Amino acid sequence: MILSLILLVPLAGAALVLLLPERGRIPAWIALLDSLFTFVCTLHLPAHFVSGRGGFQFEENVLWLSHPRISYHLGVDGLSLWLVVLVGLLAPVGVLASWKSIQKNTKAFYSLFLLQQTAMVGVFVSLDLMLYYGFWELSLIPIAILTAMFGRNLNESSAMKAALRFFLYTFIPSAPLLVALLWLYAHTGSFDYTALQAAIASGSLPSWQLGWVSVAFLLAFAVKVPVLGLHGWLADTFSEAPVAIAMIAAGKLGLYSLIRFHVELFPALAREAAPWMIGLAVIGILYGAMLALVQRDFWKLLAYATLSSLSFCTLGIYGFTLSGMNGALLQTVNEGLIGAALFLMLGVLFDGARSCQIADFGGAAHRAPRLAALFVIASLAMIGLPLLNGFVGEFLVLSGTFTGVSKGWATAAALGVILSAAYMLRLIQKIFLGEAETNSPRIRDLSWQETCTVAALAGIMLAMGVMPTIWISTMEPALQSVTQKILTVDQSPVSTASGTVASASTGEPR
Amino acid sequence: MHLVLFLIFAIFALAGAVNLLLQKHPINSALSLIVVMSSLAVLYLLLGAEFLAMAQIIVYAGAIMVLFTFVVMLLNEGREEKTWGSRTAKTLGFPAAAVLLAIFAATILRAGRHYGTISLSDGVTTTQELSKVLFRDLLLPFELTSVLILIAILGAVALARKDNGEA
Amino acid sequence: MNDPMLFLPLIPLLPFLGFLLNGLLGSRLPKALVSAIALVFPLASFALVARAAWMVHAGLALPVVEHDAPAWIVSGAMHIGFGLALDQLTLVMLLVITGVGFLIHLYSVGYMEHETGYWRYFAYLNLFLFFMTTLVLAANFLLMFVGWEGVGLASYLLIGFYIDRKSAGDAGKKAFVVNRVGDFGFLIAIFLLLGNFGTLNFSEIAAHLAAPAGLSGGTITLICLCLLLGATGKSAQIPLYIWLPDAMEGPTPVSALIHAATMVTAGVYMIARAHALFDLSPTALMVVAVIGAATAFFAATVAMVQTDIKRVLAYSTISQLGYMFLACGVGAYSAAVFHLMTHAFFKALLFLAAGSVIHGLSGEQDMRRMGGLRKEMPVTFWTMTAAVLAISGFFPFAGFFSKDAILAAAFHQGAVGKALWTVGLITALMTSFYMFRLWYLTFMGKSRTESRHAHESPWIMLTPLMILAALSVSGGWVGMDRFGAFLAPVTGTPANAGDAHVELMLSVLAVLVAAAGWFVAHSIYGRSGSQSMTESLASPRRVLENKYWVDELYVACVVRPIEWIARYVLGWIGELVLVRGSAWLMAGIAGLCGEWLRRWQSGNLRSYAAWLAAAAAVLLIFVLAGTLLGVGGFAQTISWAVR
Amino acid sequence: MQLWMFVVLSLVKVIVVLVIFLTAVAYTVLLERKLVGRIQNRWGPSRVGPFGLLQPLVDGLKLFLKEDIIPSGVYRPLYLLAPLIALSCSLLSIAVIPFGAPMTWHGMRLFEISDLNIGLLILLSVTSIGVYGIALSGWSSNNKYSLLGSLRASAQMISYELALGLSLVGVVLRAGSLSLTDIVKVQAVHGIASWNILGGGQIIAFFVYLMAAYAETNRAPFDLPEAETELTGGYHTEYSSMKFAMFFMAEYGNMITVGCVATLLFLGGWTSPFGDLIPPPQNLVVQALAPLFWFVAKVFCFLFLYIWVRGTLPRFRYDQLMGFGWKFLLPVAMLNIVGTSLALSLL
Amino acid sequence: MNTTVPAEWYLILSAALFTLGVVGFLIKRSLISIFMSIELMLNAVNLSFVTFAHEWHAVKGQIFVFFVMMVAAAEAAVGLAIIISIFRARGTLTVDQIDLMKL
Repeated sequence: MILSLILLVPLAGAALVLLLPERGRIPAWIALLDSLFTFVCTLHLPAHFVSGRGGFQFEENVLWLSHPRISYHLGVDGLSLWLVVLVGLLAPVGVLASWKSIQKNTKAFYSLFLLQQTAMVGVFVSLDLMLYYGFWELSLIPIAILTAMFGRNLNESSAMKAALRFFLYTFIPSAPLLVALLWLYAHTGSFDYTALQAAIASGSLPSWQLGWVSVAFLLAFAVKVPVLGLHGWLADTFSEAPVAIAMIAAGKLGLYSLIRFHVELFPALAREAAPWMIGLAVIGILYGAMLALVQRDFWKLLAYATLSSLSFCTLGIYGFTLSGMNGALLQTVNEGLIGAALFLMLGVLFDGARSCQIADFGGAAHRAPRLAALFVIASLAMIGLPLLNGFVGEFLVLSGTFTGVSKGWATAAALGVILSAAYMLRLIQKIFLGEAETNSPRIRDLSWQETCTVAALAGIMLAMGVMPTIWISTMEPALQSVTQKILTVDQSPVSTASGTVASASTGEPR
Repeated sequence: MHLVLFLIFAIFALAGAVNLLLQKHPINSALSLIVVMSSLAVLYLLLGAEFLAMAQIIVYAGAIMVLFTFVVMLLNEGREEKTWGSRTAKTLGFPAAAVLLAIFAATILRAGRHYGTISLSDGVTTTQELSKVLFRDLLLPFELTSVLILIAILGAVALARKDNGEA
Repeated sequence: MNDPMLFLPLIPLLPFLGFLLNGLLGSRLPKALVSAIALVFPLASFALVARAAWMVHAGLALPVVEHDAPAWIVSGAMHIGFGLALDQLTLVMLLVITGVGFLIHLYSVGYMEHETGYWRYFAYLNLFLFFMTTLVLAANFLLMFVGWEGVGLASYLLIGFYIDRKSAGDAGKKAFVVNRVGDFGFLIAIFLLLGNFGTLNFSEIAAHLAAPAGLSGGTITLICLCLLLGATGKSAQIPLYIWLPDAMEGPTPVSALIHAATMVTAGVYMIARAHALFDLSPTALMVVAVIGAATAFFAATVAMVQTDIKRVLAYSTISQLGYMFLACGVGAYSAAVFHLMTHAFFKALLFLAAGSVIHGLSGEQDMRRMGGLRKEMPVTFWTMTAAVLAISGFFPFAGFFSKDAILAAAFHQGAVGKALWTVGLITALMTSFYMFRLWYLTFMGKSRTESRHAHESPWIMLTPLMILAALSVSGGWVGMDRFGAFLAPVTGTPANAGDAHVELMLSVLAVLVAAAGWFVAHSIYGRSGSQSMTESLASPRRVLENKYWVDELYVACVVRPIEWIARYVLGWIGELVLVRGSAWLMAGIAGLCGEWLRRWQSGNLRSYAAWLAAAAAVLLIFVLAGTLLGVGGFAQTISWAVR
Repeated sequence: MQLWMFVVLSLVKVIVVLVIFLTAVAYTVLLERKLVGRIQNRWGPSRVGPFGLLQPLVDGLKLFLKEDIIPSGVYRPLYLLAPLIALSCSLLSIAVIPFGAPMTWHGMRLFEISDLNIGLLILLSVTSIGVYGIALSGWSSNNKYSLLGSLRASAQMISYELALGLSLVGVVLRAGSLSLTDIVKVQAVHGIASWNILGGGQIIAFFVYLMAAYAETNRAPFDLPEAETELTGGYHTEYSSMKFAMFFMAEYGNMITVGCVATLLFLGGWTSPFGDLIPPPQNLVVQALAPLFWFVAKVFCFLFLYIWVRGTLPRFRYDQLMGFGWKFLLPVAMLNIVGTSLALSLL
Repeated sequence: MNTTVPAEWYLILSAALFTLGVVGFLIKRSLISIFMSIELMLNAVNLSFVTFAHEWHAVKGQIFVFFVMMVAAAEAAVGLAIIISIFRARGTLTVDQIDLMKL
C-alpha cells in the first residue's frame, strides 16, 4: 500500500496545484508540502525494510489488463529502495531550489514537476515491464516541457533546442525498446519481471534475437545514464534546464534500469557487453574529466563532471564484482545528492549574476560566505574526499574493478580522481577566491531555506561518508543475487587484461 | 449456337474495348464503351442472368453512359492532344499490364481444368430467386447502397453547382 | 589487547570538535573565545597523548590495538573499520604532532591577532590536527588514506587562507592537485594490497608477509613503489615537491606546522609503518634512498640562492626530508624517525622565528631588505641562532645526533652507501652555508631598510620559540641508540655493525663540514655588504634562482598538453564532430530520404497509375507464387522470406 | 423442329409484323393529320386518293426523293448514326409485344415474335437506349439550337422514364411475372371486370403511365424539344429527307408501341371486354382473329386519345414539365406501388 | 446443336477486358477517358462474377454484380461532377496538366 501511496501522492499534488488558483505562492507551497509528505512516506520504506530477505518487499500485484497481460505490479528490493528515498528527498530540494528562481506561471511548473516525481518513483518501483515502460516514457515528457518553457535561453531559443535534443535522444532508442518488450511478450506471454527473468534464464528464447533485444534495452538505458557517445544531450540540458529538473535528469533512471533490466534480466548477454561498457565507462571518466577542465561555462563543467562521475557507476555495474556493484549503486545515490547541492548553489549564482561564464565571477566568497563554504563541501564530496560519500562510492568501484576486472582499466579510472580534483578546485578558485572586483555581478548569498537544504544535503553526504554500512547492508543482498546470477551463467567469465578469475568479490568470502 | 453467340459478342466486347483505347475523341470512346456494355449484357443472358442483363442495359448503358455522353458533349473538350507526359507510365505501366494479363491467364488456365462448361439450356436464374436472396439475406447492403446513392446525388449536385465557391 | 582507558578515539575527535565549534559558530564568537576553543582541544588531546606516554613509560605494553572498532566500509568479504592502534612509532609521532601543534596554536593566537577570518584559520588548524592524528593512529591503510587526504585538504584550505590573494588560491590548488597525484599512487597501492592480501590492516599484512606466501617479488616492489609515489607526493620529494615552495603563500604558523613539522613527515611515517613491505624488496629501498639523496642535494643547492626567507626554509625542509628518505632507504628507519623528531623541533622554531621577524617587520619577507635585527629582536635572535646551529649539525644540538646517525647508517651500506654518504655530507655543507647566510642576512650587519621600526613580538609568540629552542638543543641528547631501542619493536633493528672508532671519525667529520659551511657564509655575508663573490657565479646562479625552471617544465609538459587535448582533441573532435556530428548525420539521412521520396510524388496521375499496376502485379505474383510456381502458395513464400 | 425451320418461320413472322407496323405508322400520320384537322374545324389531307388515304405513300415518296443535305460542320459519323439508333430502338420493342392469343402452330407462336419471361424489362431497356438517338443527333449537328433541343429532349425522356418504370410495377405485382402474356392472362379471367384499369385497381398507374408515355415520346403537351416556335425544329433541324423521315417514323413507332403496351398492361390485351359472358367461338379461325380484332381496336382507341390530346392541350413550359415529372408523377407512382402491394398482401 | 463453351473462355475474356481497362488507364490523357477505362474494368469484373455465379450456382454472385452497378452509378455521378468542376477550374482535362493539389 505504501508504494502506491508514494506513487500517487505527487500525482494528487499535481492535480491539486492545477486546480487551485495561481495567486501568490500557493502552487509552490502545495508542491513543497506534497513533496515533503512523499519524502516522509519514502522514509517509511527503509525503516521497515528487512534487509536479509531476498526478493521484493512492500509488493503490490493487481491485474490491470487481461490481455495483453499487464499487471499493476509494484515492489522494492535493496536495489531500488534507496533510489526511491533519493527521489523523495530530491523533490522538496527541487521545490526549494526553484523557490526564488521560478516566479511566473508557477502552476504549470509545479504540476509538471510533481508529475515528474510520480514518473520517477514509478520507474523505480514498477516490476511489470510495460508499466515500467509507461513510467519511463512519462518521465521524459515533463523534463522536456519544463526545459522548453522555463529554460534559461542562454542564446536565443536554445532552451527549445535543448528540450528537443533531450527528448529525441531519449525517445528514439525507446522505440526499439518497446519493440524488444513486445517481442519478449510474444515469446513469454507475460510482462512480469520475474517471469521474464526465468524465461530468459531457461534459455528457451532464440539466442541471436535475444541478443538484439538486450542491445535494444542497453541502448535505451545507456542514453539515459548517459554513457560516453550518447551524451549529446547532457551539456545542453544541464545548461538550459531549470535547476529543479536538471538535478533529476541524469544518472539515476538509466543506472537503475541498467542493473535491473539489462544486467539482471540478460546476465549472459550483459556479460558479453561488459568489455565494451567497461571500456566506454573508463574512457568516459577521463573524457568527461578532461573536458570539464577546459570548460568556460560552469553549467557545462558540471555536465561533464557528472558524465565523469556517472561513468564510474557504469564501470562499477559492468565490473560484475559485488563491491563494484555496491560502489556503483552508492555512487548513483551520491551523484544524486552532490548533483542536487551543486545545482542548487550554481543556480543561486546564476540567478544573481544572470551569466554562467566562469570568467565573469571572482571573489564571490566575500559576498556569499555561506554559499562558498557549502560549495566547497559539495565539491569535495564530488572529488571523493574520504569521510564524504563520494570517496566510498569511488573506492568501492575502483577496488572492485582493480581486484575483480582488470588492473589496467582501474588505474586509468583512478587517474580520473586526479582530474576531478583539478577541475573542481579550478572552479572554486575562479569563482570564489581571488579579489572581489567591484564590477563582479551582483551575487546574493543563500537564503535561509536554501542554506538549510544544502546543509541537510551536506549532512547526509557526511553521514554516508562515515557510516556507509547503513546503505550498503541493505543494497548488498540484492546485488549479491545479481552477481551470483552473472557467475552461474555458463559462459566462462569474462577476463580482460590480467587474467585473474573474476571472483565474486575480493578474495574468498571468509 | 451458344458458341456462335458467345464468339460474336466476345469479339464485339473486345473490339469495343480496343476502340475505347484507340479513339482520340472521348465521345467515340464513350460509344464504344456502350457497345462493350451491351455485348456484356448479352453475355449475361448467355450465362442465364436475365434480370442482370436488363439491369446492365438500363443502369449502365442507359443511365451511367448517358451521364458520360452528356458530360463529354457539354464540356466539348475535343480531341486529346498528344502529350506524352509520364515516362514511367510507359516504362512501368505496360510491362505491369502485360504481367497482370499473364498472371490472370496462367491462373485461369491452370485452375480452369475443373470448371464445367456452360451451355444455353442450363441454369437460368429467375428474378424470383434473385429477389429472394436480395431482399431476405442481403437487405442491409441493399439499403446501404441506396443511402450511398443518395449521398452520391447530393455530392454530385454540390460539386457541380455553379456558385460553389471556387472558380 | 583491549584499550586500557587510553581513550584513543578521543585524540583525533577532540580537535574535530574544536573544528566544528569554530567552523559553525566561530564567526559569531568573540576572538578570545575562538582562540580559547582553538587552544583547549589540542591541549586536551596533547594531555591524553602525554598520559599515554607516561603509562607506556610506567610499563604499559604496546602495541595497543582497538578491536571492536565501528565498521566503516563492509562489502562482500572486504571489511574495513575505524580501527585505531597505538605503538611506539605512533606515540612518538603523536607527541611531536600534538606537542608542536599546540605550541604553534599558541603562537598563532599572537601572530593572527588582527587578521580577518580569525575563526576560520583556527577551525582549519584544528581540522588539520584531527586529520593528522587520524593518519598516525590509523590501524589500516584506508583510514591512513583518510588522514592522508584530510591533511591535503587542510593544507589546501590553510594555504588558500588569504582568499583575496590570487597567488594563495593558485598555490592551494597546486598543493592539493599535486598531493592528489601522490594519493593516486597510494590508492593504487591500497588496491594492490587489497587484491593480494584481502585486507588492509597493518597487523594482518605483516602476518601474511611473515608466512612466506608465494607472493612474487615483483608485486611487492610494485606496491612499495606506489607507496613511495604517495610518500613523495606528501613529503614533497623529487617528482612531486613543486607544491611546497608555493605553499609559503599561507600564513607562517601554517608553514611551520604543516610544511615543516607534521604533514610533510607523513610520507616518512608511512614508509616506516610499512617497513615490513619495503624490507622485502631491496630495489624499492634503493629507489627510496636515491630519491632521498637526490632531493636533499637538489633542494639544498636551490636554497642557497633564495632571497625570500620562507622559501629558503621551505627548500631546507625538502632537503632535510631528503635526508629522512635516505635513512629509510638504507634501512635505518629509527634514525629517520629520530631525525624527523629533531627536525620538527628546530624547523618549526626556524619558521616561527622567521614568522616573528616578518611580524616584526610588518610583512617584509625579502632577506635583502632585512639585516641588523640582532638588537631589536634579541629573543628571536637567540632562539633562531639555536635553531640554525641545530640544523647545521653542531655538536651539542639535536641536528648533529640525528643527521650523524643517518650518515653513519648510510656509510655502512657498502659502495652505494658510501656514495650516498658523500652526497649527504656535501648537502650538510650546503645546509650549514645557507642557514648561516640566512642568519647573517637577517640578523647581522646593518639594517638595509631605512624607515623601519622593528619591534620584538609579544610574549605569546616568544614562549613557544623558547620552548622549541630548548627542545632543539636537548632533543638530540636522548641519543640514537636509546631511541632506536625504543622503536625497535616497530621498525626493527638496523644491521649497522660499524665499530665505535669509525663512528667517532664520522661525527667529527660532520662537525668539521658544518663549521666549513659557517666559515664560507661568514666570509661572504659576514662582512657587511660584500656580495661580490656570489654575483660572479652569474650563470649557475641564474639557473638556481629559477629553481631549474622545474615549475615551468611541469606546466609545459603536463598541464598544457592536457588542456590542449581537452580543448581541441576532445572538445572539437570528440564533442562537435562525433556527438553533434552523429546527430546531424541522422537528420541529414532523414532529410535525404525525404528529398528522394518527394520527387517520386510528382503529381503525374499516370505515373501513379503505372506504379499502382506494378504494385498490383508484384502483389499478385507474391500471393499466387504458390499456385503459379507449384511451390504451394502463400505460407511457403512468407516463411521463406522471414527465415 | 430443326433450327433452320425455326429461323425461316421467325423471319417470315418478323417481315409480316414489320410491314404491318410500318404501314400502321404511316397511316397513324395520316390519322393524326386528319383528326387534328377535324379538331381544328378543317378537313385535313383529302386530295390524294379517296379521302386522302394515299397521302402517307406520297409523303414517304417525297421524303425519299428529297435532296439529302449534310451540313459541313457536322460530326459525320454520329450525324449519320443518330437517326439509325432512334429508329431501330422504336422498332425493336414490337419484337416482344404479343398482339394475339397464344396459339402455336408447329411449336411456333403465331401472334407473337418471341415470348420472353422478361418482356417488360426489354421494353424499358429499349426506351432507355432510345435516348442516345436524340442526344447524339442534337450534338453532332453542331448547331446551338439543336444541341439545346436534344439536351432538353433527353433530359425529359430520362426523368419520365423513371415514372414510366414505377407505374408498371403495380401491374407486375398483380401479374406476378414480367412476361407480357402472363400479365394479359391474369386480366383475361372475366372480361372487363378483371382488366387492370378497372378490376386490377391500377387506374392511377394507368394515368401515370399515360402521362409518362406522352413525355417519353415527346408528344402532345410534352413536345417542347421540337417546338417550332422556340427551337426551330429541335434536334432534327439539320436533318433532311431520309434521315428526317427516320426520326419521324421513330416518333410514331414509339407512339404505337406505347399504345400496344398500354393495352397489354391495362386494357387486358387481346381479351374481349365481355370475358365469359359470350361463349368462346368454336372454329379455329374466329378463335384466332377475335383477340387480334380486340387488340387492334384498343390500340386504335389509344392512338385516337394521343392525337386528341395533342389537338387540345397547350404545351408545357420546360420547368413546369420537369417539375411535374419529378415532383408529381414520381411520388404518385410510388404511392400507387405502396397501395397495390398493401392491397395485394391484405386481400 | 447446343454447343457448350468452357467457362474459362468467359474468364479469359474478362481478364482481357480488365487488362485493356488498365492499359486504357495508362494511355489515355483525358480525365473522362480514364474514368471510362475504370468503368470498363468494373464491367470486366462483373463478367467474371456472373461466370462464377453461374459456375457455382450461387445467386449471390449476381447480387454482387447488382451492388457493383449501384456503386458504379454513385461513383460515376460524383466522378463526373468532379470532372466538371476541374474543367471549370482548370479549363482542361488533360491529366498531365492537372498535377497540383490546389485546383
